[in-house]
Parts: sequence; structure tokens; C-alpha cells
Amino acid sequence: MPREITYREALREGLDEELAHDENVIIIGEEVAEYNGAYKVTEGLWKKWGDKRLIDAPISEAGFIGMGIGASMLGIRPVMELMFYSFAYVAFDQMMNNAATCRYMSGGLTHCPIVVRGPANGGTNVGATHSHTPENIFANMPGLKVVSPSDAYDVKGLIKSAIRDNDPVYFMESTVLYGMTGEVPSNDELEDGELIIPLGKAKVKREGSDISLIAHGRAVVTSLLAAEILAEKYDINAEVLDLRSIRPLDEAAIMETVRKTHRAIYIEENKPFCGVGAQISSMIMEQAFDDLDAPVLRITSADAPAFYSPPIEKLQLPTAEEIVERALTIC
Amino acid sequence: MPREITYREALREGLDEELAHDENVIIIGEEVAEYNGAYKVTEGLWKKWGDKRLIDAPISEAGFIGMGIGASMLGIRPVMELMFYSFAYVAFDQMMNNAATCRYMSGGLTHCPIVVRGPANGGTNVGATHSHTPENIFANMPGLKVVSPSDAYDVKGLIKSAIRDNDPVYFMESTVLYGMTGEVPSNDELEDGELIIPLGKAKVKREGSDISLIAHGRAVVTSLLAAEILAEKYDINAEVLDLRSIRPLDEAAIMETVRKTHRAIYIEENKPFCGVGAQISSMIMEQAFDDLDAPVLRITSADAPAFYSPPIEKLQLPTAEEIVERALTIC
Amino acid sequence: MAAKTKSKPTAEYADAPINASLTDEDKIELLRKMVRIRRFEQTSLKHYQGDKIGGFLHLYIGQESVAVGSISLLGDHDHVITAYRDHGHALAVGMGMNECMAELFGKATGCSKGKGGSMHYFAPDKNYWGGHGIVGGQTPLGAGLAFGVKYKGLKGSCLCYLGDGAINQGAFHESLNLASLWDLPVIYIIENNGYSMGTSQARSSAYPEGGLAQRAEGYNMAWDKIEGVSIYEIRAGVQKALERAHEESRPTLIEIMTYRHKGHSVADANAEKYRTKEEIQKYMQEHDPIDFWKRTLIDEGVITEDDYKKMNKEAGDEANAAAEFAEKSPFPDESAIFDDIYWEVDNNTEAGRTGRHFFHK
Amino acid sequence: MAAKTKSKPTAEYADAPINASLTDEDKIELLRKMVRIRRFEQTSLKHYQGDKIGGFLHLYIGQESVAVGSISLLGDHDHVITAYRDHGHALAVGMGMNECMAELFGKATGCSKGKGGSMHYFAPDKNYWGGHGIVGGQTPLGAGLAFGVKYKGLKGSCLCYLGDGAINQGAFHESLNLASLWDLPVIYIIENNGYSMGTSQARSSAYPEGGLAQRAEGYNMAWDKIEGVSIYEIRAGVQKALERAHEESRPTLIEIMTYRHKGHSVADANAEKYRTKEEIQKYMQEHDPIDFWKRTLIDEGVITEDDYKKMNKEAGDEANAAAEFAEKSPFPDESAIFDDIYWEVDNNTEAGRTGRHFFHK
Ligand SMILES: Cc1ncc(C[n+]2csc(CCOP(=O)(O)OP(=O)(O)O)c2C)c(N)n1
Ligand SMILES: Cc1ncc(C[n+]2csc(CCOP(=O)(O)OP(=O)(O)O)c2C)c(N)n1
Ligand SMILES: [Mg+2]
Ligand SMILES: [Mg+2]
Repeated sequence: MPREITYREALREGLDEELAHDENVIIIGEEVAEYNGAYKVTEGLWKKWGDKRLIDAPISEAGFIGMGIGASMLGIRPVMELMFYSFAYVAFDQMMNNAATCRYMSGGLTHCPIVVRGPANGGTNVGATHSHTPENIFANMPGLKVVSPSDAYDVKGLIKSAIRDNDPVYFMESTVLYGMTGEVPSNDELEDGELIIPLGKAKVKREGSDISLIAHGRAVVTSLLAAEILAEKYDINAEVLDLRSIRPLDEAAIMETVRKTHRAIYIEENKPFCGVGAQISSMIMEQAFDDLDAPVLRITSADAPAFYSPPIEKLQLPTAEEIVERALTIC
Repeated sequence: MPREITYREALREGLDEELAHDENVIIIGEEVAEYNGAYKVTEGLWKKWGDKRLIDAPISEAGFIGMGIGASMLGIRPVMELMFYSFAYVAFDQMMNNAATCRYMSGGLTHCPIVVRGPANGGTNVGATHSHTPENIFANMPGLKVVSPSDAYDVKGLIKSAIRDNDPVYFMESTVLYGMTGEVPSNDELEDGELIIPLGKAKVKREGSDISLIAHGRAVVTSLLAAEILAEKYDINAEVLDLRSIRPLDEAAIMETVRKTHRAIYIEENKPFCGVGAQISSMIMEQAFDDLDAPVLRITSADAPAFYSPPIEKLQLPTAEEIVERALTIC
Repeated sequence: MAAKTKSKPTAEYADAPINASLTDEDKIELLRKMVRIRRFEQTSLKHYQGDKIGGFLHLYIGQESVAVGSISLLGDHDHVITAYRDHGHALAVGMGMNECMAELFGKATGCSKGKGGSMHYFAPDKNYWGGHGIVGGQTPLGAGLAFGVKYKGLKGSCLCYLGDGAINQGAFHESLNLASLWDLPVIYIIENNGYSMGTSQARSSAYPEGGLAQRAEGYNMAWDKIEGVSIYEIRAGVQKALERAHEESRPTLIEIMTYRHKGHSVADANAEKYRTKEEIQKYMQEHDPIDFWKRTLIDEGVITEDDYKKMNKEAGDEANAAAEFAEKSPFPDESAIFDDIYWEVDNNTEAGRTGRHFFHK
Repeated sequence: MAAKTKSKPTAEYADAPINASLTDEDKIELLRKMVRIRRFEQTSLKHYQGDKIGGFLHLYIGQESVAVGSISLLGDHDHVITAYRDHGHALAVGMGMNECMAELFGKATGCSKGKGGSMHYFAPDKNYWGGHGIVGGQTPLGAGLAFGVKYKGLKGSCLCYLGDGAINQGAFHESLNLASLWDLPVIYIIENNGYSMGTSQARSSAYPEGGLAQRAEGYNMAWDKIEGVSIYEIRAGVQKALERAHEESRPTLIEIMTYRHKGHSVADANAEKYRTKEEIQKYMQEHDPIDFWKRTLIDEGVITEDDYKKMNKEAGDEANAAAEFAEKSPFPDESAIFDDIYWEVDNNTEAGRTGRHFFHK
């Protein structure tokens, strides 16, 4: 029987394995050590690895992330947890300038093998300031990599790649996904003895021929639901492509699915203006204009700050029904 | 004879008039007062208006912009200068959260009539950290307005609207444009006695019928040059549309020009991934798919941090030649 | 420049003019405010556990004296701003339980129309500017409110509250420098409850003997450290800062020692792990500000135990009624999603009608 | 905890063990380093005015003793990081004039291949980590370098320089707390030249009597204030901090009083407006660190005026040769635009070859 574990557990396994794999890997963040992680991602790791490898930080994101960047220049491989990715905004200069540009400005003399990870999602009624989804913002900056895993299998394989990567990787999770389970083989079931998923490889999560639902992060889960409805109710066979990594981007996979189905919708929980979907949709148009039977549509979160009220916030996020409805307009 | 003044002077006139118009208008920033402004935008204003209205700030962008946001809640109308818009990154949380979301999170009980202005451009050999162009990033956030004037006339009319606007307006200028002159009528030549340009109105800067060059900021100047070449050398009559304001956005004007010419290129000095052009191009495709004779193309800065070396940095920015070359591929 | 108060027995603070002038009714009112906050929160906790409330719920239980004591000193031109643990300050400035409870329930009748939730109470009509979720993010706003008051030529101030963990945010440091440099009448009050989530003060801050507020010396700013269990001590200490703000337009940094009885938020699963049960017990029994003030008033002969019981019951009834009000109130309309984003759009001005403002669909 | 040194006559510092152990050659070398920095910068200024150099050029003239004095103390595991006024530190750590000048000229032979310019000199092989343009932005990196050294179990440190204006950036404050809390062997050196651009220290910082470094007390951190004209005094003061870093793994905040002779950058049109001509004159004549050290060495009989002239001439020649080298060097290739962005791409690893990394065209 295949092993099923939660996204949170898979992520923790990935972290644990990398702590074992390289003694320069350390984890720093608020409440990551003694408290076991605000979302229990790092549960047990402090007990196992001790004070040197797991470090509780004061509420100084610019300070400790900047410190991690400096340490990474000397070969330390810090995995920094942001309790919410929204808090990147107080560390924004460190993350956009020092992590992304020092390599360039030094003519390649420095590098920054850092991972900054944490949940980047809305939908949990924590208000506008705690619900930012900055995939598009960080992916705008050359020098940075942005990853957004949608299931347990991917989160394990991708966090390991992210940590071994020699460039700064911003790894955006979702508190909504933490509790979801998925198949994740144990290492002894694997030929290579470990699960590594390269950054920059998208994955077809459902094969289809009539329309491509392209997405990242939790929107992949919503898209899979929509694909089921489309198949059952409307006999429309949707392909679901999960980008997994936004930068580097698996452009080939995007064009392949579009050339196959001739119709595409980009679904994300980002806000619309200059969101990831804007980039993907403009790329599809430029490169596959003649393959398209309809314009590429985009489904995003509502163009408003996150609404606290639980039933209303739900309406701000993409739903399977919305995807179905929009898909029907072009199928 | 029409009056010609520089972009810098026009901007200063706008500021000066608003200081006169409303005693709650104040200007705060590094070196804005006694030093007369790092780029001399505020030259003479401290002498004229004194310490209460023009305030030199320490190098604490998060602190003083946040302070301005707080003051604006009490009805002060602070115009904050960022010496470079790149420095917004150390004030990012204040600008993205407190300015943009307090109105929402308070159910409309607060408002934030603040302007944050300064140059947001590359091309002056000041390196990667000083050459950010965050139009796309701030325009992503509902609650914010983003303006990017390309000539002397517009910068005067738009800064006055920005200051009178009751929402946060992020006003992005260009050090390269500061010295450029343009016609700006003096107030006694104007029917209303002053020059006010509403936010959210694009302007056709050159009429044409064969292709639409849509742009904002300095890229408008480059596009106008390209249009001249296209006309002279290739008999292609390009229309140049200047967005002026990115959010609010004059969508109607965009669709109008596209429906007229059936071909469009978006030109900007932003970086490509999720840049403004991605948004505009995806909107055009969704709304005018059948009117397009070719995919919407995008021209941006090179997808790299800004290169110091003067001759190389030039190659990173869009040029008229590049626009011409790409236009020829779809005309 | 720096002012430092050593912890002294309550009697001395009771004699401070600002306390000596309190009438019996005033004192009872202070108690009532604290009791109402506690009952409000206990009721909200019940409904959080009953799934009527989403997101976070950071309870102020144990810290009530800080908001009530300090806010009781304020006049027309004194403003208040705080972090996400904001229920106490909201009720202390005079917000009603109904709109506060309805906000937690995410209802249209909430003080922020259901948009802000627990962390984002606002009442500008009561000089109350939120309720802010980003740690330390409110501290420059506090300087700005003080700036605004001063700019308008009014004799006023801003009380800006923050936690002991928040002092390590860069924005706070920048605010301290600006406040001192520009003579802003802002009073920063560190509510030191000993922990930022599960991290003790000692594990999050490096600080000198005088405590966290002594950092003010680096900015040539006055500071004070106050034992927070007693309303008298809080009022005496904060009053000095308020006079400094009003008369000299100078800022102060105050550290008030307090304790939260509950976890960081209701979701804090470790609330009894990073602090010993004994520690929590000790504070609940020996440092409960309501209990302390109640005993003070009984000792002074101002109230009886029965008066207190009645007050407690009334506050509980009020909280239950608020929960009923919240429960019965409608959820916001879906259309509310696009309200309160742009002033110009909400007010249907020409600016609000020009150009496209929203890009969904 | 806090250590404070009162300014004392140079003789005393000369006797400090770290200075008493200097050989004549060592002393001459210190002078030579300063002279080379000055000649380098004077030459760069000429070429800036001759339009060979773009962007900013922030000259260090007048401050040379700070970099040269402090860096002369460092060993194998001591690191250096600074802000944009970085030529002095670069030459002090041993970078060559050629690659430094070529960088200004934007040439492929520049230390940063023409990508960084004046503000972004790097030489990791010399433990020199830049050259940073965002005010205060390098201060967390400095803590991180110290963290790295300590993590690896080495007895080392990081010297992190910043300006008097930079102390008001939030990131610096966060760094101070982290450094003290986590016992990081970092030494923050405020090069106090009295001004941040056109703003005097008094107009940008609120501070106590002891000066800017006294802010360290708020973090329970040792601090010191040093007159920067004398190499002896700088070496004596910084050495104490270095020992503290090496032996106790404790940070120090040091303020070194200095002065820049020129404008903030070469583009500073107001350089003689916000400071009086008299003030500038006075510093140039009475507080020039090169002049001061030269006279010291002549007084000590270590060199003669002629030795100095010769050294000066040699440094000038070296700078001119560097300019010639720079001038003759090629500009970077256009293809260099996409190098040095991703390590994985540059090294053509599998990760670098997977997925699209660049989105231009
Ligand atoms: C910038 C930022 N980082 C982290 C958080 C998450 N967070 C919320 S409250 C908190 C602890 C704050 O402790 P303290 O300032 O002492 O206030 P208290 O909760 O004790 O009232 C943390 C880490 C946040 N909201 N904002
Ligand atoms: C965050 C940020 N804000 C503003 C600037 C612009 N700026 C560059 S240097 C400078 C003055 C810095 O003064 P100081 O720290 O005293 O250093 P000095 O120039 O005297 O060496 C300013 C305002 C910047 N580079 N970064
Ligand atoms: Mg606390
Ligand atoms: Mg300075």
C-alpha cells in the first residue's frame, strides 16, 4: 500500500533529510525551534538537531533574513521560515536586493544559497495584511526563484531541490494545504533512495484534451475539482497542468498542453493586476497565437484586500464552480 | 509662443501650487528642504514655504512614510519624496499594508490621502539596487494608485490630481525625464486657471492606424521615436498611446486603439516577468481577441539586474530600434 | 533626560494628584471597564470554540489594566493606536460590545463591517485608529497621528501600544528616532507580557538593566517602567508622559509589566508549554489586575463584594447580548467586497469614475 | 557592559601594545595605503569629470585612516563589509588599483566585471563582501558573516562599516539586537563624518551625550567612540573590539569621528553649502589623517618629507597606470548581461538547464 502523509509531514521530512544531508543547512525563524513551528512544520526538529541547527528568531524579519543572506555567502545554507509569507514585506529590501542582486553586482563573486519558506495564501480569515500572495512580485526579479508546491509529494521533492540549489529560492506554501494528505513513497521504495524534484518542471496532474487548466499552488487542487465536474457534467476533458515552479518556468510544458487543447485558463489565488496568470497568458499568446481557439482566460482572487468575514472571504477565492463556468464560455 | 519648461520645473510648479491650494499639503523626504532636493525637484520650496511645510527626513523610509500615512488619517496630505523609488523596498510593508489596506480593514472608516513620489527608472548607471521600476508591483495591490507621467505637461497636471486624490497615489517619475522640456501653458492661459489631469485617462500622443505602441513613462518617449522611424523608413503609421496612469487604467482607450490598428506592442522599462505589459497584453487578448491580426508583443528591459557599465546598461533598456524591429515582425 | 520610576507600593501612586482626584464613581467605572473587557473576551472565546468566529483571536485577559488605566487619562486631542491584541483598547475608548462582537462574527454590523476581524477594530470618531496585524507596523502610524495633532496646533498626543516582541522591528526604531528628533507628542507603551508567542523576553531581546524601555536613552528620549497590575501606578506613570507630550511636545517610551493569562492566540497549542503552570497560576492569582483593583476598591470602601458580583453579572449579560446581536446580524453582502478600497470610488467622485479600478474578471 | 573611551592624546594610543609592536615598515605601509587610496580617488575624480565614469562616485578622501587603521588589524578569519563609499576599504583589504579603476570605467576587467560600479566592489578572496548601495542594507549581512564564521567554529569576526546617517535604518537596529542576543562577533563601525548627504548629524539623529554609538547600551552591547584622525587611536580602539569578538564572541558598536573633504558624491552640487567653507578648511588642514600620520612618522623619525613625496609620487603613478589599464580594457560583452544572475545557470548544472530562467523577448 502506498504511503500517505500530509503536506506538512512531507515538508518536514524534506527538511529533516536535508539537515542530515549537509551540516551547513540550518533553519531559522520565529518559533521554529522550541515551539515546534507556528504551523508545526518543524515539529520535532529542534529536539533532534538542537540549538545549532534550529534557531528561534526575534520578530526581526529584515534582520534575520539579511543575516541568513550574509551567512549564505560563507557557505551556510539557511532555510528561513516566514511565519506568514506576508511578513516578507518587512524584509523586502533584503529579499529583493541583497539576495537577488549581490551576485550580479559582484560579477559573480558571491552567491546566495538561501531558502525563504512559509505559507503564502489567503482564505483563512486572517485579514488583508496576513493574506498576501507575492509569487508574481518575487518572480519579477531576475536572480530569484519562486516555487509553489500543491501537494505532499511535490512539497517534499521540491524543498530538497530548493535547499540544494545554489541560488535564492522563495518557497511558498499554503496553510490550507498543510493538512492535506497525498502519496509520498518512503525512501526505500525509491530507486535513488530519495525524492528529488527539479525546479523548473511542471507536471500534468490530470490528462485531458479539450482545455488546459494551468495553475500553481492551491489553485491546482481547485482546478482538479473543476476538471472532475467538467468531465462528469459536461463531458469536457480538461488537462490540469501544475507549474510547481514559477521561476524557473516550464514553458515547454505550457506550450505543449496549449497546443494539445487549444484552450487555456490560468487559475491562481494571486491578485489579478500583473499576476502570474498575466505573464503566462501573454506568453501563450505570443508563442501559440495560432494554436488558440479562444483567448486565454484568467481566474484570480477578487481584486480586493482579503475580507475577514469567513463566508465572504470564500467568495474572494477561485472556486471550482467559477472555473467550470468560465471554461464553458470557451469550450 | 507656448511656454516650454522642463519636466522638473513642471513638477515643481504642481507641488508649489498644491502647497498654496491646501495648507494641509506638506512635503517630506530626504534632502527635500534645505538641500533643495537631491534632483532639485523641490528647489526653492523650502525657502518659500518654510520648515512647517517642507521637512528633511532622516534615512528612515519606513519610519517617515509610515508617519505620513498616520498623519494622513488625520487629514494631513503628505507628499513623500523617495530619493529613488527603489528605496520603497525598505518601506514596503508600510506602503503595501498600512497605506493600501487600512481603509478596507476598517470598513471604510479611515482613508489615506498620501502621495509617494520619486524617480523610478534605470539607465543612469547607478547599479541594480537603485534602478528598480516597481509600477507593476504596487499596481498589483488594490487600494493603491500608480501614475507614471512621461512629459512636462502631464507631470504637472497629474501631480496636482494625485495630491488632491483621497487615496494613496504612488507617483513614479524618471531622472532621465527631469531635464526634458515640453509645452506647459501658464495658468493664465488656461480656462480653469490651472492644469489638472485626471488619473485614469490615457492620451494618444501620436495618431496612427497601422499599429499601436502602448507605453508608460519614459518608454513613451522611446515609442514616439520609433513611430517616427516607422513612418519615415517603412511607411508604417504607428499610434502611440501613453497610459499615464497605470491604476486606475484607461482600458477603453487601450481597446479603442487596438480595435483601430489590430496590432499592438506594449513597451516599458519594467522587467518582463509579470510586468505591466503582461497585464495589458492579457487584457487585450481577452477583450479584443478577434480584433487582433497578430499577437500582442511586449518589449521590456532586459531580464537582468541593472548593469553598471554605461554602454552595456544602455543595451538593457528598450530602444527605438528594437521597437521598430519587433513592429516589423507583425506589420 | 531619561526618567525612571522604581516600583513602589500602590499607596504612593494612589496619592498622585491624577489619582487623588478620582471620584468613587470614576474608580468604579475603571473597574467596570476592565470587567466588561474580560467578560467580552470570555464570551468571544466561547463563540470562537463554537466556530462562530474565524481567523485569530488574541485575548487581552490579564492585561486589562494597561488599556483601561492609560486611556482613562485621555482628552479630546489624544489618540490611540495598537496592535492586533486590541479588544481591550477598543472597549476602553468607548466602543460598544455589539459592534466589536459582530466584527468577530464577521457580520456587516461589525465595527469594520466584518472586513477586519479581531485584529482590526477601528473607531476614528473615538480617536481610535486600530487594531494592526503586522508586528510593529503601527508604530510609525502612531508617530504620524502625533505629528498630525501637532501640525494642527492642538495640545494632544498619541498613545501607541506595542508588545515586548514588537520592539525588535526596524520600523519601531525608526519611529523612536523620528519622534525624538521632531518632538512628536507620542507615547509608546510596551505592554510587556513577557512573551512574544512562545518566545520569552530574554530569548527575543538584548536589553540593559533598566529593561526594554531604556532603549529610549539611545534616542535621548524619556522613559519609564511601570508595574502594570495597578491602575493607580499606570495612571500616575502615563500621566507624566502625557504632560510631557502636552506641555513639551516630547515623546516617552514606557514599559508596562503585565501578563496574559491565556495563550498567544486561542490557537496557541503550546500555551502551557513555554511557560510553567506555576508561573501562569502565580500571575493569575497574584497579579490579576481586576482582582487587584477590586480589592483596592473594597479596601477603600468604595465597593462591596456584592457590588462587584453585580457588575460582573451585568458585564456578562452585556457580552451575551452582544453575541446575540452578532449572531442575529446579517453577513456582509458579496458586493461589499469592492467597497472601502478606494475613497474616490466609494464616494462616486469623478476620480472614482475615471478609468478602471478593479481587474477581477 | 558598555565600554567608553575618552579621547586622549595620541601618545597614549601609540603605547598601546597593538601599536607598540608596529615595525617602522608596518607604519610606512599604513601611510602608503592611505596615500594610495587618496591618489586612486583623486585620479578617479579626474576621469569622472572627463566622463569616463558614470553613475555615482562617493569619495573617501579625508576618511582614509578609518579603513586603513581598522583593517590593518585583521587576520584570516576576519571579514569586511561596507556601504557605497567603499574604495578605501577595498584598497585597504588589498584589492588592486587596476581592477578597482576598471570597475569605475565599467570595463570587463573590473573587480565586478563592470556590473557593480563604484558602489559595489567585492573581493571574497580577501574576505571583502562589498560595497552596498542601500543605506543600512549591509548591516544584517555583516551579522550574517559573523554568524558564518562562528558557525564554522573559527575565531574570527566581521567589521561592518556604516555612515552616521545609516544608523536610522530599521535593519541596523534589528541587526544590533540579533548580534547581542546571539553573541555574534561583529563589530559595527559608524564612520561619523558629520553628514548624511546635506543633513548634519544633529538633523538626522536623536542621540544621547555619549554620541551615536551609545545606542548600543539599549542592546546591552559594548561601545566606543574614537577620534578618527589618528591611526594609533583607531587601532587601539578597534583592537579591543576585535579581542572581544575573538575571545568572547561579543559584538561592539564603535563610532569613529571623521570627515569627508569632498561632497557626498561628485554630483553633490551643494557640497559647500550645508557646511561652511571654514569648517571644511579646518578639517582639511587640521584633521587630515594622511597629514597627521605623515607628521607622526616624521616626528618619530620613521620617514622624511622626501620619503613621503616619493611615496606620493609612486601612488600617483600607480593610479595613472590603473587608469590607463582601465581605459585600455574592453567593455563587457553584451552577452554578459545574462551572466552572474543564477549560479546554476552560470555553472551549467542540470538545475541551470531546467526550465526557463529569463523572460526577455
Ligand atoms: C512582521 C510580523 N512578524 C511576525 C508576525 C507574527 N506574530 C504575530 S504576534 C507575534 C508575537 C508578538 O509578540 P509581542 O509583540 O510581545 O505581543 P503580544 O502578542 O505579547 O501582545 C508574532 C510573532 C506578525 N504579525 N508580523
Ligand atoms: C535606503 C536608502 N535611502 C536613501 C539612500 C540615498 N542615500 C545614499 S547615501 C545617503 C547618505 C548616507 O549618509 P551616511 O550614512 O552618513 O554615509 P556617508 O555618505 O556620510 O558616508 C543617502 C540618503 C540610499 N542609498 N538608501
Ligand atoms: Mg508580548
Ligand atoms: Mg555620513
